[in-house]
This record gives sequence, structure tokens and C-alpha cells, in this order.
Amino acid sequence: MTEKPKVGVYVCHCGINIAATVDVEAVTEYAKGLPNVVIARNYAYMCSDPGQLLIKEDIKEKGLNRVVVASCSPRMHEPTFRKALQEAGLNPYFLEMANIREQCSWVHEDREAATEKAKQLVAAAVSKARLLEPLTSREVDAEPSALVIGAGIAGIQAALDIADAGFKVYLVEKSPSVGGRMAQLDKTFPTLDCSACILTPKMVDAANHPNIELFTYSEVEEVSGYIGNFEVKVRKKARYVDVSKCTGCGACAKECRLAGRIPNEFDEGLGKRGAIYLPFPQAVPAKYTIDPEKCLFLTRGKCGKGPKCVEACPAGAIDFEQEDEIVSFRVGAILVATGFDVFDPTKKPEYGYADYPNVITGLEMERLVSASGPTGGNIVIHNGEEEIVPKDIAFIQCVGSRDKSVGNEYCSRVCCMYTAKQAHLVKDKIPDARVRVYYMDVRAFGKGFEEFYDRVRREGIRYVRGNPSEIFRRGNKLVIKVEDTLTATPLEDEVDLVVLAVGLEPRRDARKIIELLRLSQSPDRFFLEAHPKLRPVDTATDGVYLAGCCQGPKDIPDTVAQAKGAAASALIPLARGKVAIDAQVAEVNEATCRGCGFCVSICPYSAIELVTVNRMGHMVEVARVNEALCKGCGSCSAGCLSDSIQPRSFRDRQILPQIAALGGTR
Amino acid sequence: MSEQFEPNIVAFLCNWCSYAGADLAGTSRIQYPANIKVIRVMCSGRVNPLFVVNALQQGADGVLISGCHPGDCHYMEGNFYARRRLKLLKELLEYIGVDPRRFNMSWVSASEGHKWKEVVEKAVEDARAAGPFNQFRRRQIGW
Amino acid sequence: MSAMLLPKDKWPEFTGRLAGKNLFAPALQGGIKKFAPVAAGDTVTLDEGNTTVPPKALLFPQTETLFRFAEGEEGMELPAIDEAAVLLGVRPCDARAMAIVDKLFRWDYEDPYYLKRRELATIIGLACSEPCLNCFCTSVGGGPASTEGLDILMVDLGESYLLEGLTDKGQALLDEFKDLLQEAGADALQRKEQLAQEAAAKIKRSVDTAGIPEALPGLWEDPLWQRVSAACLGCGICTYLCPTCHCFDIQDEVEGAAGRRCRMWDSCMYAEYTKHTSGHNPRPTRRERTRNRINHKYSYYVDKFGVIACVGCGRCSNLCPVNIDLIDILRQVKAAP
Amino acid sequence: MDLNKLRETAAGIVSREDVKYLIGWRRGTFGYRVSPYFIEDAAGVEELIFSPLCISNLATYLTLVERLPVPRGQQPDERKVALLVKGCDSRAVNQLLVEKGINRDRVIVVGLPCPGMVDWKLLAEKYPETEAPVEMRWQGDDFLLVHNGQEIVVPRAEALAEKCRLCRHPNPVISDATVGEPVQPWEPAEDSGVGEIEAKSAPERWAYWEEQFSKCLRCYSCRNVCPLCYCEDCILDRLNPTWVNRAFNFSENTAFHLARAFHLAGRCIECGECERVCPAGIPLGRLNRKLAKTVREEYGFEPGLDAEGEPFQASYRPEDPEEFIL
Repeated sequence: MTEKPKVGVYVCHCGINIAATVDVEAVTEYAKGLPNVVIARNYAYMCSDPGQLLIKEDIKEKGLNRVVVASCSPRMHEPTFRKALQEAGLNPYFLEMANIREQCSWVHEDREAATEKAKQLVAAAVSKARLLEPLTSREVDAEPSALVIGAGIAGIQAALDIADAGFKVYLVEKSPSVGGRMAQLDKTFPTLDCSACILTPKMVDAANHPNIELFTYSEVEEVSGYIGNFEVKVRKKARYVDVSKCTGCGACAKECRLAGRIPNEFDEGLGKRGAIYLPFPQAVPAKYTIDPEKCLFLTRGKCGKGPKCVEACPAGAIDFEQEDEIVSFRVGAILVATGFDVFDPTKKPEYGYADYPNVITGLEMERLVSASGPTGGNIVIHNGEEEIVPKDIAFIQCVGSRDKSVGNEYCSRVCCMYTAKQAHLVKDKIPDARVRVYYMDVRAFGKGFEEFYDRVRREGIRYVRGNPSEIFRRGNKLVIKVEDTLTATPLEDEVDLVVLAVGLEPRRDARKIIELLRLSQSPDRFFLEAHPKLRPVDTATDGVYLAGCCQGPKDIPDTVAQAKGAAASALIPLARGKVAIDAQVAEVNEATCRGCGFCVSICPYSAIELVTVNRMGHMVEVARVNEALCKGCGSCSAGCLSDSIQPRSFRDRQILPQIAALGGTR
Repeated sequence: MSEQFEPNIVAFLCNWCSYAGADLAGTSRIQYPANIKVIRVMCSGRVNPLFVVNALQQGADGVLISGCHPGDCHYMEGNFYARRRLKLLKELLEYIGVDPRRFNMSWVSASEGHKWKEVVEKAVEDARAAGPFNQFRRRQIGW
Repeated sequence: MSAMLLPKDKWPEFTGRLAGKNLFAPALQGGIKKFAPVAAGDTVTLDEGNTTVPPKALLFPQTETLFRFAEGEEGMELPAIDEAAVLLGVRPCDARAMAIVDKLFRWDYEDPYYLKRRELATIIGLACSEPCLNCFCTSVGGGPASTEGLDILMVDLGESYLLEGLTDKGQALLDEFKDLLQEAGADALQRKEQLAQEAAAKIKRSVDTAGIPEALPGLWEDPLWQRVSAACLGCGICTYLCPTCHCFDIQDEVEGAAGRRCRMWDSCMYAEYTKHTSGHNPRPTRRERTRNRINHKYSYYVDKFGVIACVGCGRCSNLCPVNIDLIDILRQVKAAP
Repeated sequence: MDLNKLRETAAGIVSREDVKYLIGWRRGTFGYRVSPYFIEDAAGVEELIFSPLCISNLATYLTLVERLPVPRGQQPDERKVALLVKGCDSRAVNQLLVEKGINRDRVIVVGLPCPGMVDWKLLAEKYPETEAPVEMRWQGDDFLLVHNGQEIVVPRAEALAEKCRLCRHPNPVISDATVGEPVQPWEPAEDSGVGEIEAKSAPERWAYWEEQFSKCLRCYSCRNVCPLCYCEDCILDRLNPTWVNRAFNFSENTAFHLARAFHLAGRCIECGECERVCPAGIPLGRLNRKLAKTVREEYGFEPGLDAEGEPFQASYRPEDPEEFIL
């Protein structure tokens, strides 16, 4: 016999967040008149300790068996209040929330209308709460391993932390080498330590760690399952080089007929490579890869009399027969560290990036100043045939950032400082250079940033506040048209080299990851975290975590910090060895199920199967749910003609009274 | 001048995209009409089209259903099923003479707080233009 | 009691004045013939044939509120049944059905809802001259001019209608229309008898029901039930449209804290009719349900009230979409060993 | 139609040990009526007919027959059921197979190519029903009616049932045995019934349907006769939750009909039985066919053509129409 529902309603003021717009007293009074409501109260902050205590005491003293909290979004505090119920000895699923903040007080100005709506939302919540059922979540074993997607600094750091904690890590990197964007950088701001010097040891550690299985030149192809039990398929693209044989000697690359003829991605196209290549000298693994889109033998089936690389390789490592390989494994957690792409400056044609070779991006500048770069660290540019050292150099900030016209409203957070750093490096390498920085605002918010900014200005670098309107060529020079907005003076600045401080954008192929892992994007199109403040490394998909710039622009220390945070989060299910399975999954009424299999065909998780049961002596098929696989989406239930499959807590008999309450036929 | 009709609109929002989008509108303090009242479901695929019929019977002047954009569904496919089913229901309602402005469906992602506002405004304007629903409302029956 | 003549040229005035008395008469509504309210100025045409929906729907509505209630309110609110009504053009079979159903509603418990409506209604019957294909009233104790259940019998004599007051209620109504009516002579009454005999002779289908009530208990397990019910769809056509079927279900419709208790027609042909909460169903198949339908009409009712609960209107035979034909079933019962 | 051939085939089937019965038609007890007929032995086939009056879809009996509890120690009767199907009826069989409503191994489908059926109500005005059952046959493209001993040729256009005018599949799409030569499919007529409603304004459409729904008796004959409405526990009968109140009024009636039509969307095989059996004359086919038309024209899908096909409402295409979505 089910107990008669005794509902307690708790209306939160949320300081003035709710109370300023919604008459919480009126809502409380109204709630007292709702069926089965035995008590209704309001309080300044329901989520606070004393607020929760109110609920807990009422549960004990008034014998409440259902609780309605009218406050913020359940996406915010449902876990908080569930926990409170549990602590008071009540089943945590006897909670229903009415969202009177995000979807009421914050979005309506009219106090009367907002109060009326809040009443209806409370009525709907009460009508559902009366019919809630106790649920118990179960636990299943979690696979003691993790997948890390992307082996830039974020992925490497996270992989190392998880591996150091004693768990297996599958580290998957799309390009032939680990290292990511950080490997392309010369010095790091504001400390000016050498990027490669601090990164490469970690790259090597990641490759050699006994707990890390590294897949370079590989992509995640398929992910299924759920937290604790993900099933992953990785495509190891054919390198056409047997990595077990390749010694990285480079003999092949020298002989390649296309050597020095293909722009090298690592050098942002400033340097050249052959069809068989090592992306950069410190690459890990130090194994060569054949570019299948360029290699003559692979594209045309013919390379002179025979591929010269094959001849040259002393180890006999070249293998044109190699094929892509699919590797499957199971992991308990997934960490996404796929990084960023830089803004494509051709979208701002006024800067002439496509027209003038001496207009370059900040990342190209990194390669230009890097000792391992195509010029050996010498800043040289081409003036026609002539190679010269530029003397007049301008930096333009906020290219593709804080710019609604290109769809990027956000600040990329690193450009101010990398510009300052590059300006400093220019001054360091070409002491007589005139260096100007055109800026809107300088954002030097990080540790040591303001000091560094101050230092480079003292070095004679001129900061001009103004957003250039146009760059054009005059003779051998580039002319920047700009207004100095501090003095309201229009200027024309003749320079040799323009460096565009391009911003950070989501990876152009981020869509693939979104679809693979069911991630969402925030308005800036970076991956959306579960909560901007409180769950910055989690995602809406349990067991999937974010690290680094895929979640939003950040500098190296922030990236590393987030990677370590994400690793710590990912370690929770791994270390516990168990994960809780949500109790809000679908359930079949086998007595009414007609075994049509619609739900089986609908379920995206293959969580439902038809089983044969004995119904009064007849062997009939009915649907059965594998609760570990079910995610509780309820698509099956809306497609069930006999209403025989229902997601717990979202049953038809729980939703229809909500409709009645909101429809006003209460 | 007579008072403007304030339609009552029941909305079904998926937890992951549209409900989050509506929450975002809240945190961004984007103002929209209070006529809309949301029932949270985990996925737009959960919305049994007969909920719409029931809502109209029980006093809604309009119904809005919102889910993730195609390809964005947290459950991969739920919104595709919702799209197919609700299209059929929409056709059916129109065919029996229910004003099509009483039924709206949208894709609103977790980042589209502004779109949510626009969708709500359209749903409210539509239902307002259609007037009070009294075609087969339960309370119309004198019991 | 009197027998009066209403010249047909007075018909519009007659019906016009009746319309002021909450008049119902057969009318086509969306292609279906049933008793519908007549407003002043409406033309009432009484053509041949019967209504699809029997007039029982006016005395025993398909859905009827028994009372309303609300949380926090004392007691309950009863519906007001206080409006008198006149039913014009009721066929003798359907009126007989009322008389038969009266017995049930007056039995161990007096049903206030039905009886009040019955009391407030004046039934003006119309004798049949052209029976329908499946009419078999004469097989079950009725006839084209049967008066049972009627307050007034009306017979179409060609030039005029003969109106016979049969009850005080009927007579009182006739008295109100004295200005339109003339005393009917013996010839008119004779003509009526003759028409009734002619009509009875036109009845095509018949079955000898003698002995059926006695035979039925012995046929409980006879294979005929399987045979006659195999095609049954289990729908409610035969029972809903039967003028003597009177089963109802009671349900509470609650919305939030208020609601109503209402009753609505139910049908013994539905699978849920006898289904227990446990899932057990004592009448598990259409065979048992069909058997019950026939037994109820031709055996149980006879035992209890001394009359067959079938008036031979032929609606069930006529409207069954799979040709489950009561007359045929009765013939098979007769023929069974 | 060679009735002897049909009866021979039927006799062969019902004589089999593993066959429970064959469902066919026989002459009715009066007028134009024809009755579904369950034949258990070879002697029974003498009454078996196939005529232009055999409009009913027997596939409904595959799921209508109750499954009684099997007493302990006994085995359920798992013998096969054979049935006669016209083109439209055969689509119901396929759809039942798609939905696992029936087991292919337990059904024997006898296909009857169908030249078109008569809607006897169209004839009854001119040739009223008689106490003795009438007979009808196909004669060329037309129908031959034996009425009161008279042979009358009824032109096809005068009596052809609406569903047959619209028919796209007169030949069975699934069968274990076929009796008769395939018929040449005819150009389906324009669906003027649906077209007429589509052409109305929204208030006119509601006026139309409100009148129709208001006269519904809620006798459930439309649901019960439908070969694809076979849930043992229909949501429209259920009390918790209550989707539709049992009360009879146009609000509940409308909800009832919307639910019924919606549940058949993408499943209805347009056999027209719901409309045929409705005692209130509600044009239910116009509801079902509207959705069938949408499904056919906008999704390129016709249910019941493939026993291995996918259930329409339990599947999707990424490119499904979504112009209505904001």
C-alpha cells in the first residue's frame, strides 16, 4: 500500500534574484492550498545549509514524503536537494523542482505575471511530485582506463597524471607527432622560457610511460557506452612506414623526389618538407610518415623507376602495402583535449593577408623566430627576390577576436601577451627595429603579465591605440592606415612586416568530436562545460571531460591546470572502480507489452531487447531494458503504442498531471 | 480598448539543449513573455505527440516543443524521432481545423538563449493571434 | 382517455407549440438519425424507419454526471433534473423498451436519475406502417401499434393523425391541444387496427421465441455460441444501440482537487466489461460475451422481470458490421438440440 | 473468380493436421451481408465464397482471437491459421509481420487478386436489401447483382467502394498460395474525400470534424475492426494514466479520434474497415488517408508492402522534412 503523499513546498528567494520579481509569499500561500501539500515555506537561500536544514527537519518532524523546491534550474541544484532528502532519510528521487529563477524571475519583468507563472510552475511540480516513485541507483564496475583525445600539452599532461595514478591511458593524436600547438611556439610568455625545452621532456615521458599507449596519426572513430564502460574504436591511419623498423634516421626524406617541395604544416607553411617526413626534429615518436595525398607512388602509383625512399631506407621500414587499422578498447573515462585552430585572417581582407606575403600571422611569427624554424630563428622577409631583415615591424591585435563581424565576440586571452612577447623577441633579435603594436585594449591579467607588458614598453616598443582600417602596398613598403584614438590623429605607418595577432578558434573539425561524444557548444562554439563555474571540466555527458583550448582560449598554465583538473575528475570513476547507473531509466510493463519491437528499433543505445516470456502458458515476446545501457531519454516510450515502456520519473502518468496543472484545469 | 488576450502555452523542452538554452536566457537576463510554461523532459524524443492533444484539451492555447538541433541530440537520435512524429501530429491537427499557429516546434541549443526568446515570442504571438482555444477543450463541456 | 384526430394541416402548429415544451423528435444529424431537440419554427417530418440511436439516450444519457465534488467542500453537488420533455415520434418498439428498462431501474434500487427523467418525459409514439427489413417486434410480444411505454399513440391515417391518450400524462397533454384536435370516431379506431394488421403482415423476418427462455440454460456449452460469435469484433454497436441495453460504468473524472462522478454506457461485449483487477476475466472470450448478451435478454431478464428484454427493433442485426444477426442466432437456439 | 478452385485450395489447407482453421467469407443471413467465416474442416468449404461483397478485412481476426490462459500441464494450440486476403488485406498481414504482431510460421496466407469491391450502401437505395441474401459477381469490369431473382448489371462506377477506387495494390503483396490471375492495377482515383477537406478553411474543417466527432458513439468498432489496432490493453481504455476520458462528448471524442488516427500514422494500410463499420457514418478513412498521404508523399513510405520493412514511426531519415521547425 502506498503511503498518501505528504508534500512540502519550499520557495526560495535566492536573495533578491527571485524575490525581487516573484512574490514568494504569495506563491507560498498558494502552494499551501495545493492537493497533498502539508507545508509550504519560503526562505532566503534554500540551497544554503540552513535552507536545507529546514527541509530536513520538516521531513523528520512533519513526515513529509515528497519535496518540491521552487528555486533555480534543476540543472543547477537538483543534486544538492536530492542529497538533502537522502540525508533526511527520504528517497532522493522524491524531489521535484520548479524553476522559478532562470525560467521565471530572471526573464520576466512583470511581477504579477511572473508570480502567477511561478504559482503554476509550483502547481505542476506538486502534481508531479505526488506521483513520484522511489528509485534506487545501481552501481556497475568501471573500466580502469581512460581515453585522452589530443596530445598537445593538455592531453599529454592529463595522460601523464592519469598514468601516474596507476591507470591505463590510451592517448590518441591525429597528427604524426605529439606536442600540439605548444611545440610550434618559440618562447612562452611572460617568463620567456623555451617552449620546446619544457615540452619535449613531457612528450618523451608520455611516449615512454608504461601506462600510456600512444596512438599517433590516429583518430577516434566510434564511441559507445557510458561512463565507466565506454567502447572505443580508433583508426590508426596507415603511415606506410613500419614504425617498429623506422629508426628516424631521415635517409628516406633526403631522397624523396618531392623533398623541399611541400609546405610543412608544423612551420605553418613557411618551411618545406618532402612526401615522407618527420613533422619536426623533436617529433615523438621520431618515426617518418608518408603523406598519402602528396606521395607520387601513392597518388599516381608510380615514382620514377621506384620509390627512392624504399631504396634509401636502411631498415627496410617503408611499406606501401600498409592499411588503416581499427583498434578497439574499453575505457572508463574520456578526456577531450583537441585544442584550437587559429583564426583565418583572410576573413579580414582589409589586412591583406592573402595579398601580401609580408603580412603574417602570430603563429607564423612563432616559427620565424624559432631557432628550430625554417630560418633558424632569423627574422628575415622577402622583398621581391631579395631577402632582408625587416626594420619596421607592426603588430595588429585582436584579429578575429572581440569581433562580431567575424562571429567571434570573445577575447582569445593569449594574443596580447604573445604579441608583447614577439615584439620583445623582435627587439631582441633586431635591436634597431622600430616596433609598433596597434591595439584596442591591452589585457594583461595573468600572473606576471602586467609586469611583462611594462617591460616591453620600456624596451622601446610603441603601443598605439587604434584598430587599423586598411593595409596596402606602397613601393616596397606596407602602409597601415589607422587612427590613433588617444590623440584622434589619422596615421599612415609604413612598415616592412605586419604580424596579425590572430585569435583562437574551435577546431574546424570540432563537429566530429561533438557527434562522437554528444557534446554541446557554447555560443563561442567551443565545447560546452557542464557548468561555467562549478563544473568547468565536466560535460553534459557523464564520464567525458574537457581540457585546454577545446573548451575555450587559454594560455599554457591555464591549460595545464585544467588538464590536471580534468585528469583528477576522470580519475574519480577509475579510482572508485564503480559508477552509479542513473535510476531514471526506462521500465517495461511486460503485462501490456505487445512485443512489436518499436522500442528496440528506436533505442539509440541498443538497451532494449525482445525476450520470450511465458504469459499464461503462451510464449510471447516482450521488451526488456538493460538498465546499464539505458540513458533514460524516453524516445522509446513516446513511440510505444501501448504505453508499455516508460522512463522512470518521466512517466506518462507523471507528465499528464503536469500538463493539467499548466493548462489550468487543476 | 479590450485587454490583450494572454495565451497559455505549454512547452516541452529537452533537458540538454533547449532547457539549457532557456536557462541560459535566464542567466543572460533575456526578457520574454511569461505565457510560456515549461515541462522538462530528458529528450524531445520523449514527447508523446498525444501530450499535445492532451494539453489542448486541458487548457493550453498553444503548445511548443523544442529539442536539440539535428545531430546535436544528447541521445543521438531522439530529436529525429520527435521530428517525424510531431510532423504527423501537426498535419493531423491542421487537417481537423486546429489553427496551425497553436503548434510550434523548434531546435534551440544550449547556447541559443536569444533564439529561445525569439521562439517564445513567436509561439506567444502565434497563439495570441489564434485566440483562446475552445475547439475541444475539456472545460468547454458543461460538467 | 380520449382518441383525437389531428388534421395534417394543423401539424406545423401542433409541433410548433410542442417545441415550447422541450420537444425532441427524430432528425438527421450529420447523416445519422437520432432524437434531436426541436426549436420553434423547425419542421418535424416523421418518415418511415427508425432512428439509429434509440430514444433511450434521452432518458439514460450516454454520459451522465451523478454528482460533483471538490476538496475542502462539504458534501457534493447533485445535478438538477427538472426539465419536462416531450418525445415525439417514438416507435412502439422503443417505447416498449422503456417500459422494460423501467422494471430494472425501479427494481431493488430506484434509480433517481433515470426515473426522474422518465417521469418528466411525455412519450408520443408513432405506429409503424412500413416495417424495416429486420423488424421482428411481433416475435417478442410487440407490434407496429403497441402502446406499452407510451403516453400517447399516434397513427398516420393519411389525412390526419390519430392521437390516443394512454396515460394521465398523455391525456393532459392532449387536453392542452383541444383547439387543434377533433374527437376521433370509431372508423378512425378501426382504421388504426387495420393499419396495424397490415403493417404486421409486412414484417418479413420473424422467429418463434416460445421456449427460448427455457431452452437457453441447457445450451450453455452448446457449440453454437462459438459459431455465432467467431466473427464478433467485440465492439459496442449492438448494445449501445439496443433500446433495452442499460449497462453503465461509473467513473470519477478528477482534475486536481475537483471532479465529478459520472456514469456512461458500458457494453457487455467489451473485453474489459467483466475484467477483474487481477486480470482474470470470467467472460474471457467473445463466445461467453455473446452468450451472455443473448441470455441476458432472453433468459435472465425473463426470470427476473417476466419479460424478454428485446423488442425486436432489429438494430443489432442491421448495424452489426460482421453480420452477427440476432434473428439468426435465435433461430439457431431454437434449432439446437 | 473460380470458386471451385478456391474451395479446393481451402479444403487442402484445412485438411492439414497443422492448420486450426481457415478464415474466409460466406453468404450473410440477409441482404447484401457477408459474414467472416471460420472453416475447420473440408466440409465447410462448400459455403466459402469470394464475391464483390467480401469487403471485410479478415486479417483483423489474426490478432482478435483471445489467448486464453493455458491450464497447467497443457500446451497452447499452436496450429496455423489460414486466411484469405485481398490486396489491401495482405498489406495488413505484412504490417503485422513488421510489428511482430503475428508469427509468420503460424499463418498461411491465401492471396486473392481483387478486381474491386462493392459498397452495398451505394446500391441499397436503388436495390433495397431483401430478406434473402443477394448474390453478386464480377462481370467484366462491372458487377452482376442477383436481386429478387433478377440479374442486374451494375456499372463499376456506380457501386465500387471508395477504398477500391483509390486502391494502388489490388494484388496481394504477400501470399503462400494465390487463387486467380493477377488483376491489372487501375489508375487510383484522386482522393476527393481528403481533397475536399484540404480545400476548406481551418474553421470550415473544424466545423466539419466537430460534427463528425460529435456524433461518435464511442462504440470502438473502428478500433476493434482495425487489423492494426491490436494492443491487448489499449491506451484509450486505460485509467492510469487517463489519456481520454471515457465520457462521451466532443472533447473526448476528438481526443479519441486523434489518438486513433495518430497511432495508425505510417501503419494504416487503407483497408477502409474503420469507416465501413462506423454506425454513425464518420468518414474515418479521410483521417487515416490524410496521414497516409503525408507519409507517402513527404516520406516516400507506404506501410505493409514489405514484411521485412521498418516500422515508420520507429525509424527516421536524417533528411526527413523539417520545414515546420523553427
